[in-house]
Order: sequence, then C-alpha cells, then structure tokens
Amino acid sequence: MTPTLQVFLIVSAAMFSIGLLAALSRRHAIFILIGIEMMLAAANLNFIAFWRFGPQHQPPIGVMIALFSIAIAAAEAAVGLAMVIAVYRHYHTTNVDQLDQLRG
Amino acid sequence: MNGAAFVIIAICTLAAALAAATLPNLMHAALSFAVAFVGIAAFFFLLGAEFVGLALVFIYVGAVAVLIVFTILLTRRDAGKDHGFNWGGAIVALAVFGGLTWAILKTQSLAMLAPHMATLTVKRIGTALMTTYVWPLQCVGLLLTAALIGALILVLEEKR
Amino acid sequence: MSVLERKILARMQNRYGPNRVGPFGLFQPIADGIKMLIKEDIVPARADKIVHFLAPVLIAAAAILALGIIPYGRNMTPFTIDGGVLFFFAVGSTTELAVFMAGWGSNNKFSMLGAMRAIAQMISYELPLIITVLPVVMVVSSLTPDRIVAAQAGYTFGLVPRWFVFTPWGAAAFVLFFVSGLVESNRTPFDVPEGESEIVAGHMTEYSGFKYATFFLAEYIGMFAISGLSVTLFLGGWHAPGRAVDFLPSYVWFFTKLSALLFVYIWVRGTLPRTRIDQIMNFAWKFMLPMAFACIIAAAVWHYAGRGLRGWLWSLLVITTVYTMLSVVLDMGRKFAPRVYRFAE
Amino acid sequence: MNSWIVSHLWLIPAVPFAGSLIILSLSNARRKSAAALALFGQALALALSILAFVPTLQLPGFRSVQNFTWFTFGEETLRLGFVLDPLAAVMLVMITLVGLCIFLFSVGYMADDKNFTRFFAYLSFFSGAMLGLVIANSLLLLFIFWELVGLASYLLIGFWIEKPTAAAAAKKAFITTRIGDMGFFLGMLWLYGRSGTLLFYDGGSGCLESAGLAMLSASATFIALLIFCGAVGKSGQFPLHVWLPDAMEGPTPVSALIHAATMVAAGVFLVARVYPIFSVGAVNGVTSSLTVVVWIGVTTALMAALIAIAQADIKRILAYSTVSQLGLMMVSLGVGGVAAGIIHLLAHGFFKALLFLGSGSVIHGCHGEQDIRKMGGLRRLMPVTFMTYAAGMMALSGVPFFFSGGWTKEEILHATAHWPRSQAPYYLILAGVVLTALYMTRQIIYVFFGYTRAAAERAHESPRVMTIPLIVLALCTIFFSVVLTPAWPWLHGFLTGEPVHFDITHLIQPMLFVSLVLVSSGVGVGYWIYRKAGVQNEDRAAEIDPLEYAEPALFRFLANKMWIDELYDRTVIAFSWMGARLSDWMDRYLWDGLVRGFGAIGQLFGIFTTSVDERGINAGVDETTAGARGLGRMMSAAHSGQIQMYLGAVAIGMLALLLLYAWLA
Repeated sequence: MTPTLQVFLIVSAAMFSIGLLAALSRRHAIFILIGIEMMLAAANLNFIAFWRFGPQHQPPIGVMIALFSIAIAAAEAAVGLAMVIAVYRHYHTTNVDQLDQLRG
Repeated sequence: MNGAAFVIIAICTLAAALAAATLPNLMHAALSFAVAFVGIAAFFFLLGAEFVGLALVFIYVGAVAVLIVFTILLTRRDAGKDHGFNWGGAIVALAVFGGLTWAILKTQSLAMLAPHMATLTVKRIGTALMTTYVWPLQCVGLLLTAALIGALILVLEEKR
Repeated sequence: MSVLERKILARMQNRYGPNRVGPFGLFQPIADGIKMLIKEDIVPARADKIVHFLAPVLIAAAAILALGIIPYGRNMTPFTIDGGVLFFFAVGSTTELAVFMAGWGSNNKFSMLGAMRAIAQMISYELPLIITVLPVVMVVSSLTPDRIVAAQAGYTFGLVPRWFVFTPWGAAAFVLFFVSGLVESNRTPFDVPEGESEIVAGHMTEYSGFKYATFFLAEYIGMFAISGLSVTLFLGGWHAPGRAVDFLPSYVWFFTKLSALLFVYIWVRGTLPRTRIDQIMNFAWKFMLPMAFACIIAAAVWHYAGRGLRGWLWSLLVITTVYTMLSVVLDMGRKFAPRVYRFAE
Repeated sequence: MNSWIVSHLWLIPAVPFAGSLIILSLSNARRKSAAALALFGQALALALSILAFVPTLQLPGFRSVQNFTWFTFGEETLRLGFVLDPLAAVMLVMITLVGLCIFLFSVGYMADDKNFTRFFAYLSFFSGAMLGLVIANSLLLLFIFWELVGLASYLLIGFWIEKPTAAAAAKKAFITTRIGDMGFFLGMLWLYGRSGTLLFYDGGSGCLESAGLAMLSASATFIALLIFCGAVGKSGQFPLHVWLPDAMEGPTPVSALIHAATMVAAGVFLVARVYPIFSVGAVNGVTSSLTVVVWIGVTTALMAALIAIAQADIKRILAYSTVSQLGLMMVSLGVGGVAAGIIHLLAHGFFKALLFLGSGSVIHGCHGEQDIRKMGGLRRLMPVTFMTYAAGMMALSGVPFFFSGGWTKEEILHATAHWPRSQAPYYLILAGVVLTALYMTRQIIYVFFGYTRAAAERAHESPRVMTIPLIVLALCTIFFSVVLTPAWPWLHGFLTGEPVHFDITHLIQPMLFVSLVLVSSGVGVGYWIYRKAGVQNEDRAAEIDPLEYAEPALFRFLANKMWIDELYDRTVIAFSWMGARLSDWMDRYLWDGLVRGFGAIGQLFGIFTTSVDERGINAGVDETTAGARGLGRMMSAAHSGQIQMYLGAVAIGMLALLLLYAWLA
C-alpha cells in the first residue's frame, strides 16, 4: 500500500491534533510551545506532501515554504522559551492556569 | 517509497508525538518531542525532500529540543509537579481530528499516487532560494536576528 | 586506538605506555574492554531510568551515523545522499541532546553541570564548524562529499595537489575546522566536561561498566568522523598527494591522512593544558566566528579573482588583514580571558 | 386769500385743541390766563370760520376737498380729508359764535369754582372736536371727532366729580352714546366693506358720490339705519334719550354748549352729511330708512314734549324741549326737507343756548336753586335775563315774524305736509308745536311771573359778563330770522345751492296762518292753566301743579319721565345683569369644570404614564441592563486569561466552520 496523498494528510492531521492536544491539555507553558511546534511541523508535512504529490514546479515551492516556516518556527520557539523563562523568573510558576493576568 | 517504511515511520512519529503530549514526566515528554521530529524528518525523506528533513532535524533536534530541555532545567522548581491534564482539550483535539479526516476523505481528488519526480538536489533548492526567493530569505534572516536579540533581551534583562 | 593513544601520550611524557598486556601492551584495549564489561553496572537510585539508559545508546548511534557519509575511497561512501555534509551536522547536533540526557539521567549535580558545560561548548563551536565548511561548499557548490572530493582532484603545476588546504582560505578554514572539531569531540585542550580534576567524569560520572564503554566508543568514533570530514573537505579526501603515488588505492590515502590527523589529536592532547570554559567560549565567539566569516569572504575573493595565483594572493591578503586586525583588537583589549573574581557573598 | 383758508382748513379745529393742551399744562391757580387763552382760541376759530365762510358765498354748490393719506398698510392706503361746503361753513360759524358766547358766560358763571382752568381746557377741547367733526370729509375722521366729542361731554358732565349723581350721569351719558356709536361703527365698517372708501368726496370715487353709492345698492338702507343709530344715541332720540335730562348735572354753560347747540346737533348734522346714503333708491324722495327716521323723530318729539310739561327742574324742561326739537329736526330731514332741518338746527342752536344761559343766570341769581316751583316774580328782579329769556321762549315756541324759530318751524311743517308717505306725522308735529308752546309758557309763568317765592327773594341780576352773551344771543335769534323769511329765503338757497331772489309776496304763506293759530292756542291754554299758579299764595312751593291737580295719574306718569328709566332698569339692565350672572355661572362651573376636567384627565394620564413608566419601562430597562450585565459577565468569563481556553475556542471555531462548510456543500 504505497501511501497516497490522503494518507499523508491524515497522518499530518493526526500530528496536528496531537499538537493541539498537547497545547490544550498540558498545563505546563513549555508544552504549549511543544504543541505549537508539532502543529507547525504537521503543516510543513502537509506542504511537502502537497508539493510531492502536486504538479512539479521548477522552483520547489512547497519545499521553500517548508524551509521558511521551519526557520520562522525556530525563531518563534526561541522567543517563546525566552518568554517562559522570563515569566517563570517573575511568577515562579509555569502553570498556565495561574498565569491569567491578561484576564478580560 | 514503500508502504512498509511509511507505516513504520508513521507509527513511530505518532507514538512519539502522543508521548510528548501526554507523558507526565517533563523530560521524557521533551525527549519524545525530539524523537517525534526525527520521525517527521524521516517522513520528509520519504517524500524526497531530504534537505528539508535534514534542516528539520538539524534545527529542531539540535536547537529547539535543547532549548526546551534547558528551559525545563531553568524552571526546575515546579517542573516536578505535574500540572495535571484537562480532558477538555482532549475532546476538542479529537473533534478537530475527526473534522479534518472527514474533510480529507470527502475530497476524492486527493487520493492519488505519487507521480514521478526528479530528485530534489540541494543545488535546485539553493538556486531557487537565491533567485526567486531572495527577498523572503533576507526577511527570514532579519527575523531570526531579531528573534535572537529579543530572546536575549528577555532573558538578559532579568539577570541584571 | 585507545592503547595507541595511551602509548603515544606516554612517550610524549617520557614514559612507556601500557606494555604489560600483550606485546608492546597491544592487548591493553581488550583488557580494558573486558574490565568494562565485567564491572557491575550501577544505576543511581533516583535516576531517570529510561533517560539514563538511552543516553549512551543515542551518542553511539549518532557517531556511527556520522561516519556513514564520509567517502573513504573512490565511490566508497557508505551512504550517499544529496546533503551529505548537512546530514553530518544534523546528526552531530543530536549528540548534544544525548550528552544532556546523560547528564540529566544520572540525576546528580556534577553530571548535570558537566552536561551543561559540554552542551554550551558544543553549541558555541557548532557555528564556526559549519561556517568554515561553508566556503568549501560554496566553491564546490554542492553538499555531497563525493562532489567535494572530486573537486579537489588534479594538481596545479603538476606537483601541488589542488586540495583546498593549499588555498589561503582553505588553510585558515582547515585550522578553524580542526580546532572546532577538537571541541566538538571534547578532546584534550577542551575536555572540560569530563575534566578529571574538577568534576570527575562530567556527565559520564554515573556510568559504569558497559555504558561507560559505549561513551568512550562514541567519543573515539566522533573523532574519527570529524577528522574524516576534515580530510574530505580540505585534504582532498582519497586523492593521492602526488601524481606519482597515484597508483595506490584511494582508501589508503584517506586512512593515511586520517591517521595523521589523529596523531595530531593525540599530540595536541598531550601538550596543551586544559582551558577554562569561559576562555573557550570567548575564543569561539570572539575569534573563531569572525575568522570563519573572513574565510568565506576570502573564498569568494579567491573564486572571483579567477582561482589562479592572483586570487590566491588576494584571499591571502584578506585572511591576513582580518587575522591581524582581530588579534590587535583582542590583545589591545587584553580581554582575551578576563578573570573575574567573584568572592562569595 | 380765500384759497389759503381752503387749503388750511385743519387750522380751525387745531387752534382750540392747542389751546386746551396749553391750558391743561397750566396750574389751577392761573385762572385769568386760562380763560383769556380759551376765549382767544375761540375768537380766532370764529375769525377763521368767517374767513372760510366767505369763499362759499361766491359760487353756489361750492365744495373744496383736501385729502391726505393717514397711513398705508400693505398696498391698502387709508386717506382722510377735510371738506368745505355750505353745510360745513354754516355749522362752523354757528359753533364758534355760540361757543364764544358760552365761553364768555362761563367766565362769570364758573368764577367761584376752584377747577376753573380745567373747565376751560375741557371746553376748548370740546369745541375743537366739534369743529373737526363738522369739516371732516371722511366718515372715519368724522367718527374720530365724534368719539372725542363724546369724551368731552363725559368730562364736562362729570365735571363736579365729587357729586355722585354727576359722575353717574356722565357714565350714563357716555354708555348710552357708546351704544349708538356701536351701530354707527358697524355701519361705517359695512360701508367701507362695500364701497371700499370712507371718503365722502374723493374726486368722484367718494362713498357719497354716485360711483360709491352705486356700489352700495341693496345694503344702503341698512348702512343708513346703522349710522342713524349713532345719530339717535348722540342726539338723544327716542330709545337712547335717557342720558340727556340726567346730563343736566353738569354746569349750565356745559348744558348750554353741549346739550343745546352743538353736540346734540352732531347727530342731525351726521344724517344731513350722509343724506345721499339715506336717499339711495329713493322712490320720489322716500326710502325705508328715511321713514324710520321720520317715525323715530315724531315719537321723540311728542314724548319729550309731554314729559317736559310735567317737569319741575328748569334745566330738565329745557333738556326735554331740546330732545323734542331734535326729534322735529329728524322728522324734517326724514321727510326730505334737509335744508329746513339744518336751518332749524342753526336757529335752535342760538335760542336754546340763549334759554340755557338764561336759566343759568336764573340759577346763578337764585344761588343754585333749580326748582321752578320755588321761583317766581323774577320779572322785576332780573329784567335783562327776563327780556332775553322771553325772546328765546318766543323763538322756541315758534312765534313767526320777528323770531327765527317761528320761520324754521313753519318750514318744517311745510315739508312734512308734503311728505307723500302719510299725513300722520304732520298732525303729530302740529300737536308737538302746541305742546312746546304750552310748557314754555308754563315755565315763563312759574319763573318770572307771579309772586316771588322762597328762593327768589334774594335773587339779583347777573353780572354784566353773563348778561352780554344773553343779549348777543337774543339779537342773533331776532336778526337771524331776517335771513329765514320765505320772502327772501337766502339761507335756504345758500344751503341747497338754488338761486334766491327777493319776493315779498312769498311772505304770506298758508302755513303761516296754521302756525299762528297753533302758537296762540298753545300760549292761551298755558296762560289759562297756570294763571293761578303764581298768584294764590307766596309759599306754594309744595303746591300741586294745576295739571297734576286735574289729572294726577297722568301727571305723575309724565313727571316720572314715563318710567322709561325704570323700564330700562327692569329690562336692559336687568337683562345685562342676568347675562352677567349667567356668564359668571358658566365661567365658574361650565368652563372651569371643563378645564378642571381636562386637568383631571391630564393628571390621570400622568398617573397612568408614570405607573406604566415605573413598572413597564423601568422594569424593562432594568431587565435589559441586567441581561446585558449578565452577558457581559459571561463574556468576560470567556476571557479568563487561560491561553488554552483561547486555543480551544480557535479550534472549535475552525470545527464550526468545517461543519458549516460540510453542511453547505
């Protein structure tokens, strides 16, 4: 059963929902970041899959987008983690539930 | 591109991802996170985009995982305590997964096989990057430096 | 390999190396191995079992994978993929994670501290490592080691092999690459992590028996990989130094060069004292990085100046100016490794 | 020269007006200068009138008109003007001459009155108004002066404010004339409405000229009658005559000036001036309006004459005689003898003024005594007054030959005899003439003949300043007759514009004999009834009047002025009183009730709305605000700051979109 595009998409969907699960259910700040990273990776997977199964363009657009999104995700992760550290230093907790100062 | 490899890789990555999401122990979750990303890189390899896979591994496993682990270290005091797990999120995630799969399965046009493709050499990527995507490259460069400086400032400021 | 190292070190220090076990002590490694194996494998009580166990496995795996892409001989690269060099670095970066796992798994402060230092060191040197590789890749315009080695074929003026090392920027890059390689594998002058005097075996303290053996194995394989890569990148891979000796099989040249480098490793280990961690860091960020960039520029100049003598001279000029400027700046500041005394409050 | 006066006609009324204003500004003390100023003003007016009189002599039917615009509103312009024609000229002379005599007389009569200056201010004000009225060319201007005259009469009648009867009399006079004026005003409005202009003569388009009259057509009779109401009110004709006898409360010169010569004559003058309107659509000189005038005139004449017989107060007798004479004039105008009527008006002005002033000097002599039964035998004590009074009496009762009254009365009889409509008025007028002669002889006998009764003992002749005007007036009445004799009816010609030629043969007229018979019978009867009156005993003050002795009921009826006043009290006043109470009741209960009802409804509505507002709207508003606050709180709950909550929301949103998409596609 050579994998069809649909299968890839399903896998990436799974990956995405697992990332969502991590982001939503884990109380820890870092896990939210992890969840986000996973979701982004799933998106990249989709890009590459579509690039692979789609029509071949000379400049590999899918790849390009994936590359750029990886770069951006990395930057985002760095900043996110920096923030987590800063928050931790200030509030001495990383429990997201307690960090609700931005309440409406 | 064969199904077996695909299946194995799929299982591994999804398992690792699930572990990352659900493991109570922080460190284990972080490490499984790294493993999951290696799995995804493997996927990229499967899809013929080695360079991206390598980049993925290089960036995520090399840097992000380490960052995460460091952060976990830095926030030692309460890392041990488990902040619990709220099931609401799980339900929502499942619902979203159901929705997506439903959408994917519904659109028949996607169920096609992988057409033949010229091997993607780094050279092609390089030329593409340098020619049509020069501007985005410069922007990403700028973004990365900004992020770097930002992260530093966020952390550095506290030390003073 | 370990016995060789110990004998050379000993000779340097005017003492005989291990010579009790077997002729000229050649069986010493086997003895060590057996010792390792039969020693009782103790695991710290509240250690993180899984992580503790996985760390050595991951390090060994990473190192072995790194070996996979090095072209030992003419079309004798075990694993040819388009982005070979990138693969090497990708795998290289996992070692950091493994080191961390080791440190974290053994759940004791010293190992943790050791791991931290190792990671900091490896990360900060990864940058110069990659940047020095960049000129080569630019010149060869390909990431695959075979293409790189092929690019170094041929001889200029019949005698001088067209290896990159003989180009000004190549030489500089080779030196930088070699040094950062040393750091990557935590060897000699930079073997702070497992500095015996200070923090016992660093992140490997809690390991004993076979796990400890795997650590050592991984370290040696790491050295092999780094020097192998430097050979392919700068010393022309399996190309013979001269046209005359071209008849020997390619891998013979590769291994001779490799052993030469290894000798240098051991030689360096024997001679240089351990450097302080902050000195290492400063050295990396303040000297290595700028020089690496200089190499890139030099390579570019060399390339555009027609790769001939003129280009050669021009890139030499660039390298020397940058080198002198850097040294002036650093010395003037006398900040090479400022020692800040922090008295206990 | 004469054209100057024609164009400056307005000077004549202006002089007395100016005089009165100046006198008003003087303080009470300066009596001498006030009198002098008034007299000078009156003399100047007389001179101007004579000056104005001259041009009217040159050509018959003379009429000069000056119109000026009073004010314009929108495109409408209101124009007034002055006219000089024989009628006006004659009246001007008569008013100023009589006025002068009365001014002179009142200087003496009012000598000891403390409000001397104010009296003269009012007098000159009155004469100015009267002069203005006479020369007015527009009905509106005439009406304005008409009102001023009414005001002046009110002021003068009520001169002695402290006497309540005087004040009441003034009020009564003013109100009754006002009622007449209402009619006059309505008539004027109607006329304006129909003819579009109130100018009498306006170069052909005036309301009295053919063009204007043509426009009136049917409504002419009604307009005439309405204007006649004004005349009835002012001249004291039958229904509105009640105020005139009571007006005697005022000082005698006032009565002389106002109630003998001028003011009462205004009504007759008005009818004469507006005669063309009366005669619109006349069938051989008779229109319904004129018949009404005749009958009103006849009734007034007879009624007044009868009452006069039974009156005790000397001035009241004269007042009633004035009313009866006015009635006579109205009859003459009604039957078509306009000129006769005007001539009788002039003559009557002179001898009635003479009689009033005579009675004034008698009262002055008797120190304020007015009851003739207390007087008697003044013949010897006041010879000049007696002589002049006798002349006046002869003129009034219509003795022909030397006395003007006779000729004019004969003229009127002549005119009424030829009235085509019916002979009845003629015979009634004859009776009237007899009655006039009767009560005049009664008065003469009571006052001057017989024994001097109580009040008359200390009587003394009036000072010269009072006797001179008497003499002047007496001479006027006598010489005036010269102009009136049928042989040379100059005045008649002057007024009607016909050529006049001297013809002695006309002197003897059949009517002459008739009047002779009437007058002699009247005087004889009067002498026969009252011969014993003054003789029987000195103090017959309380003595019963012989007529009263013969016919007590009738006498008392007449004495009480036929109870007309009482009748009015019962009817009009009662009626108005009742009306007042009714409207008061209506106002208090009906309207007030309605208003209060509405108020109550309003209140009710207010209560209702407040309750609705309280419960309905407030509650509603509170609900909504509570709801809004609840919603707000709920929403804010959503913003709990939980990052995961937001992420979950995003996911759910995506899902919802997905579902929507699925549901749609």
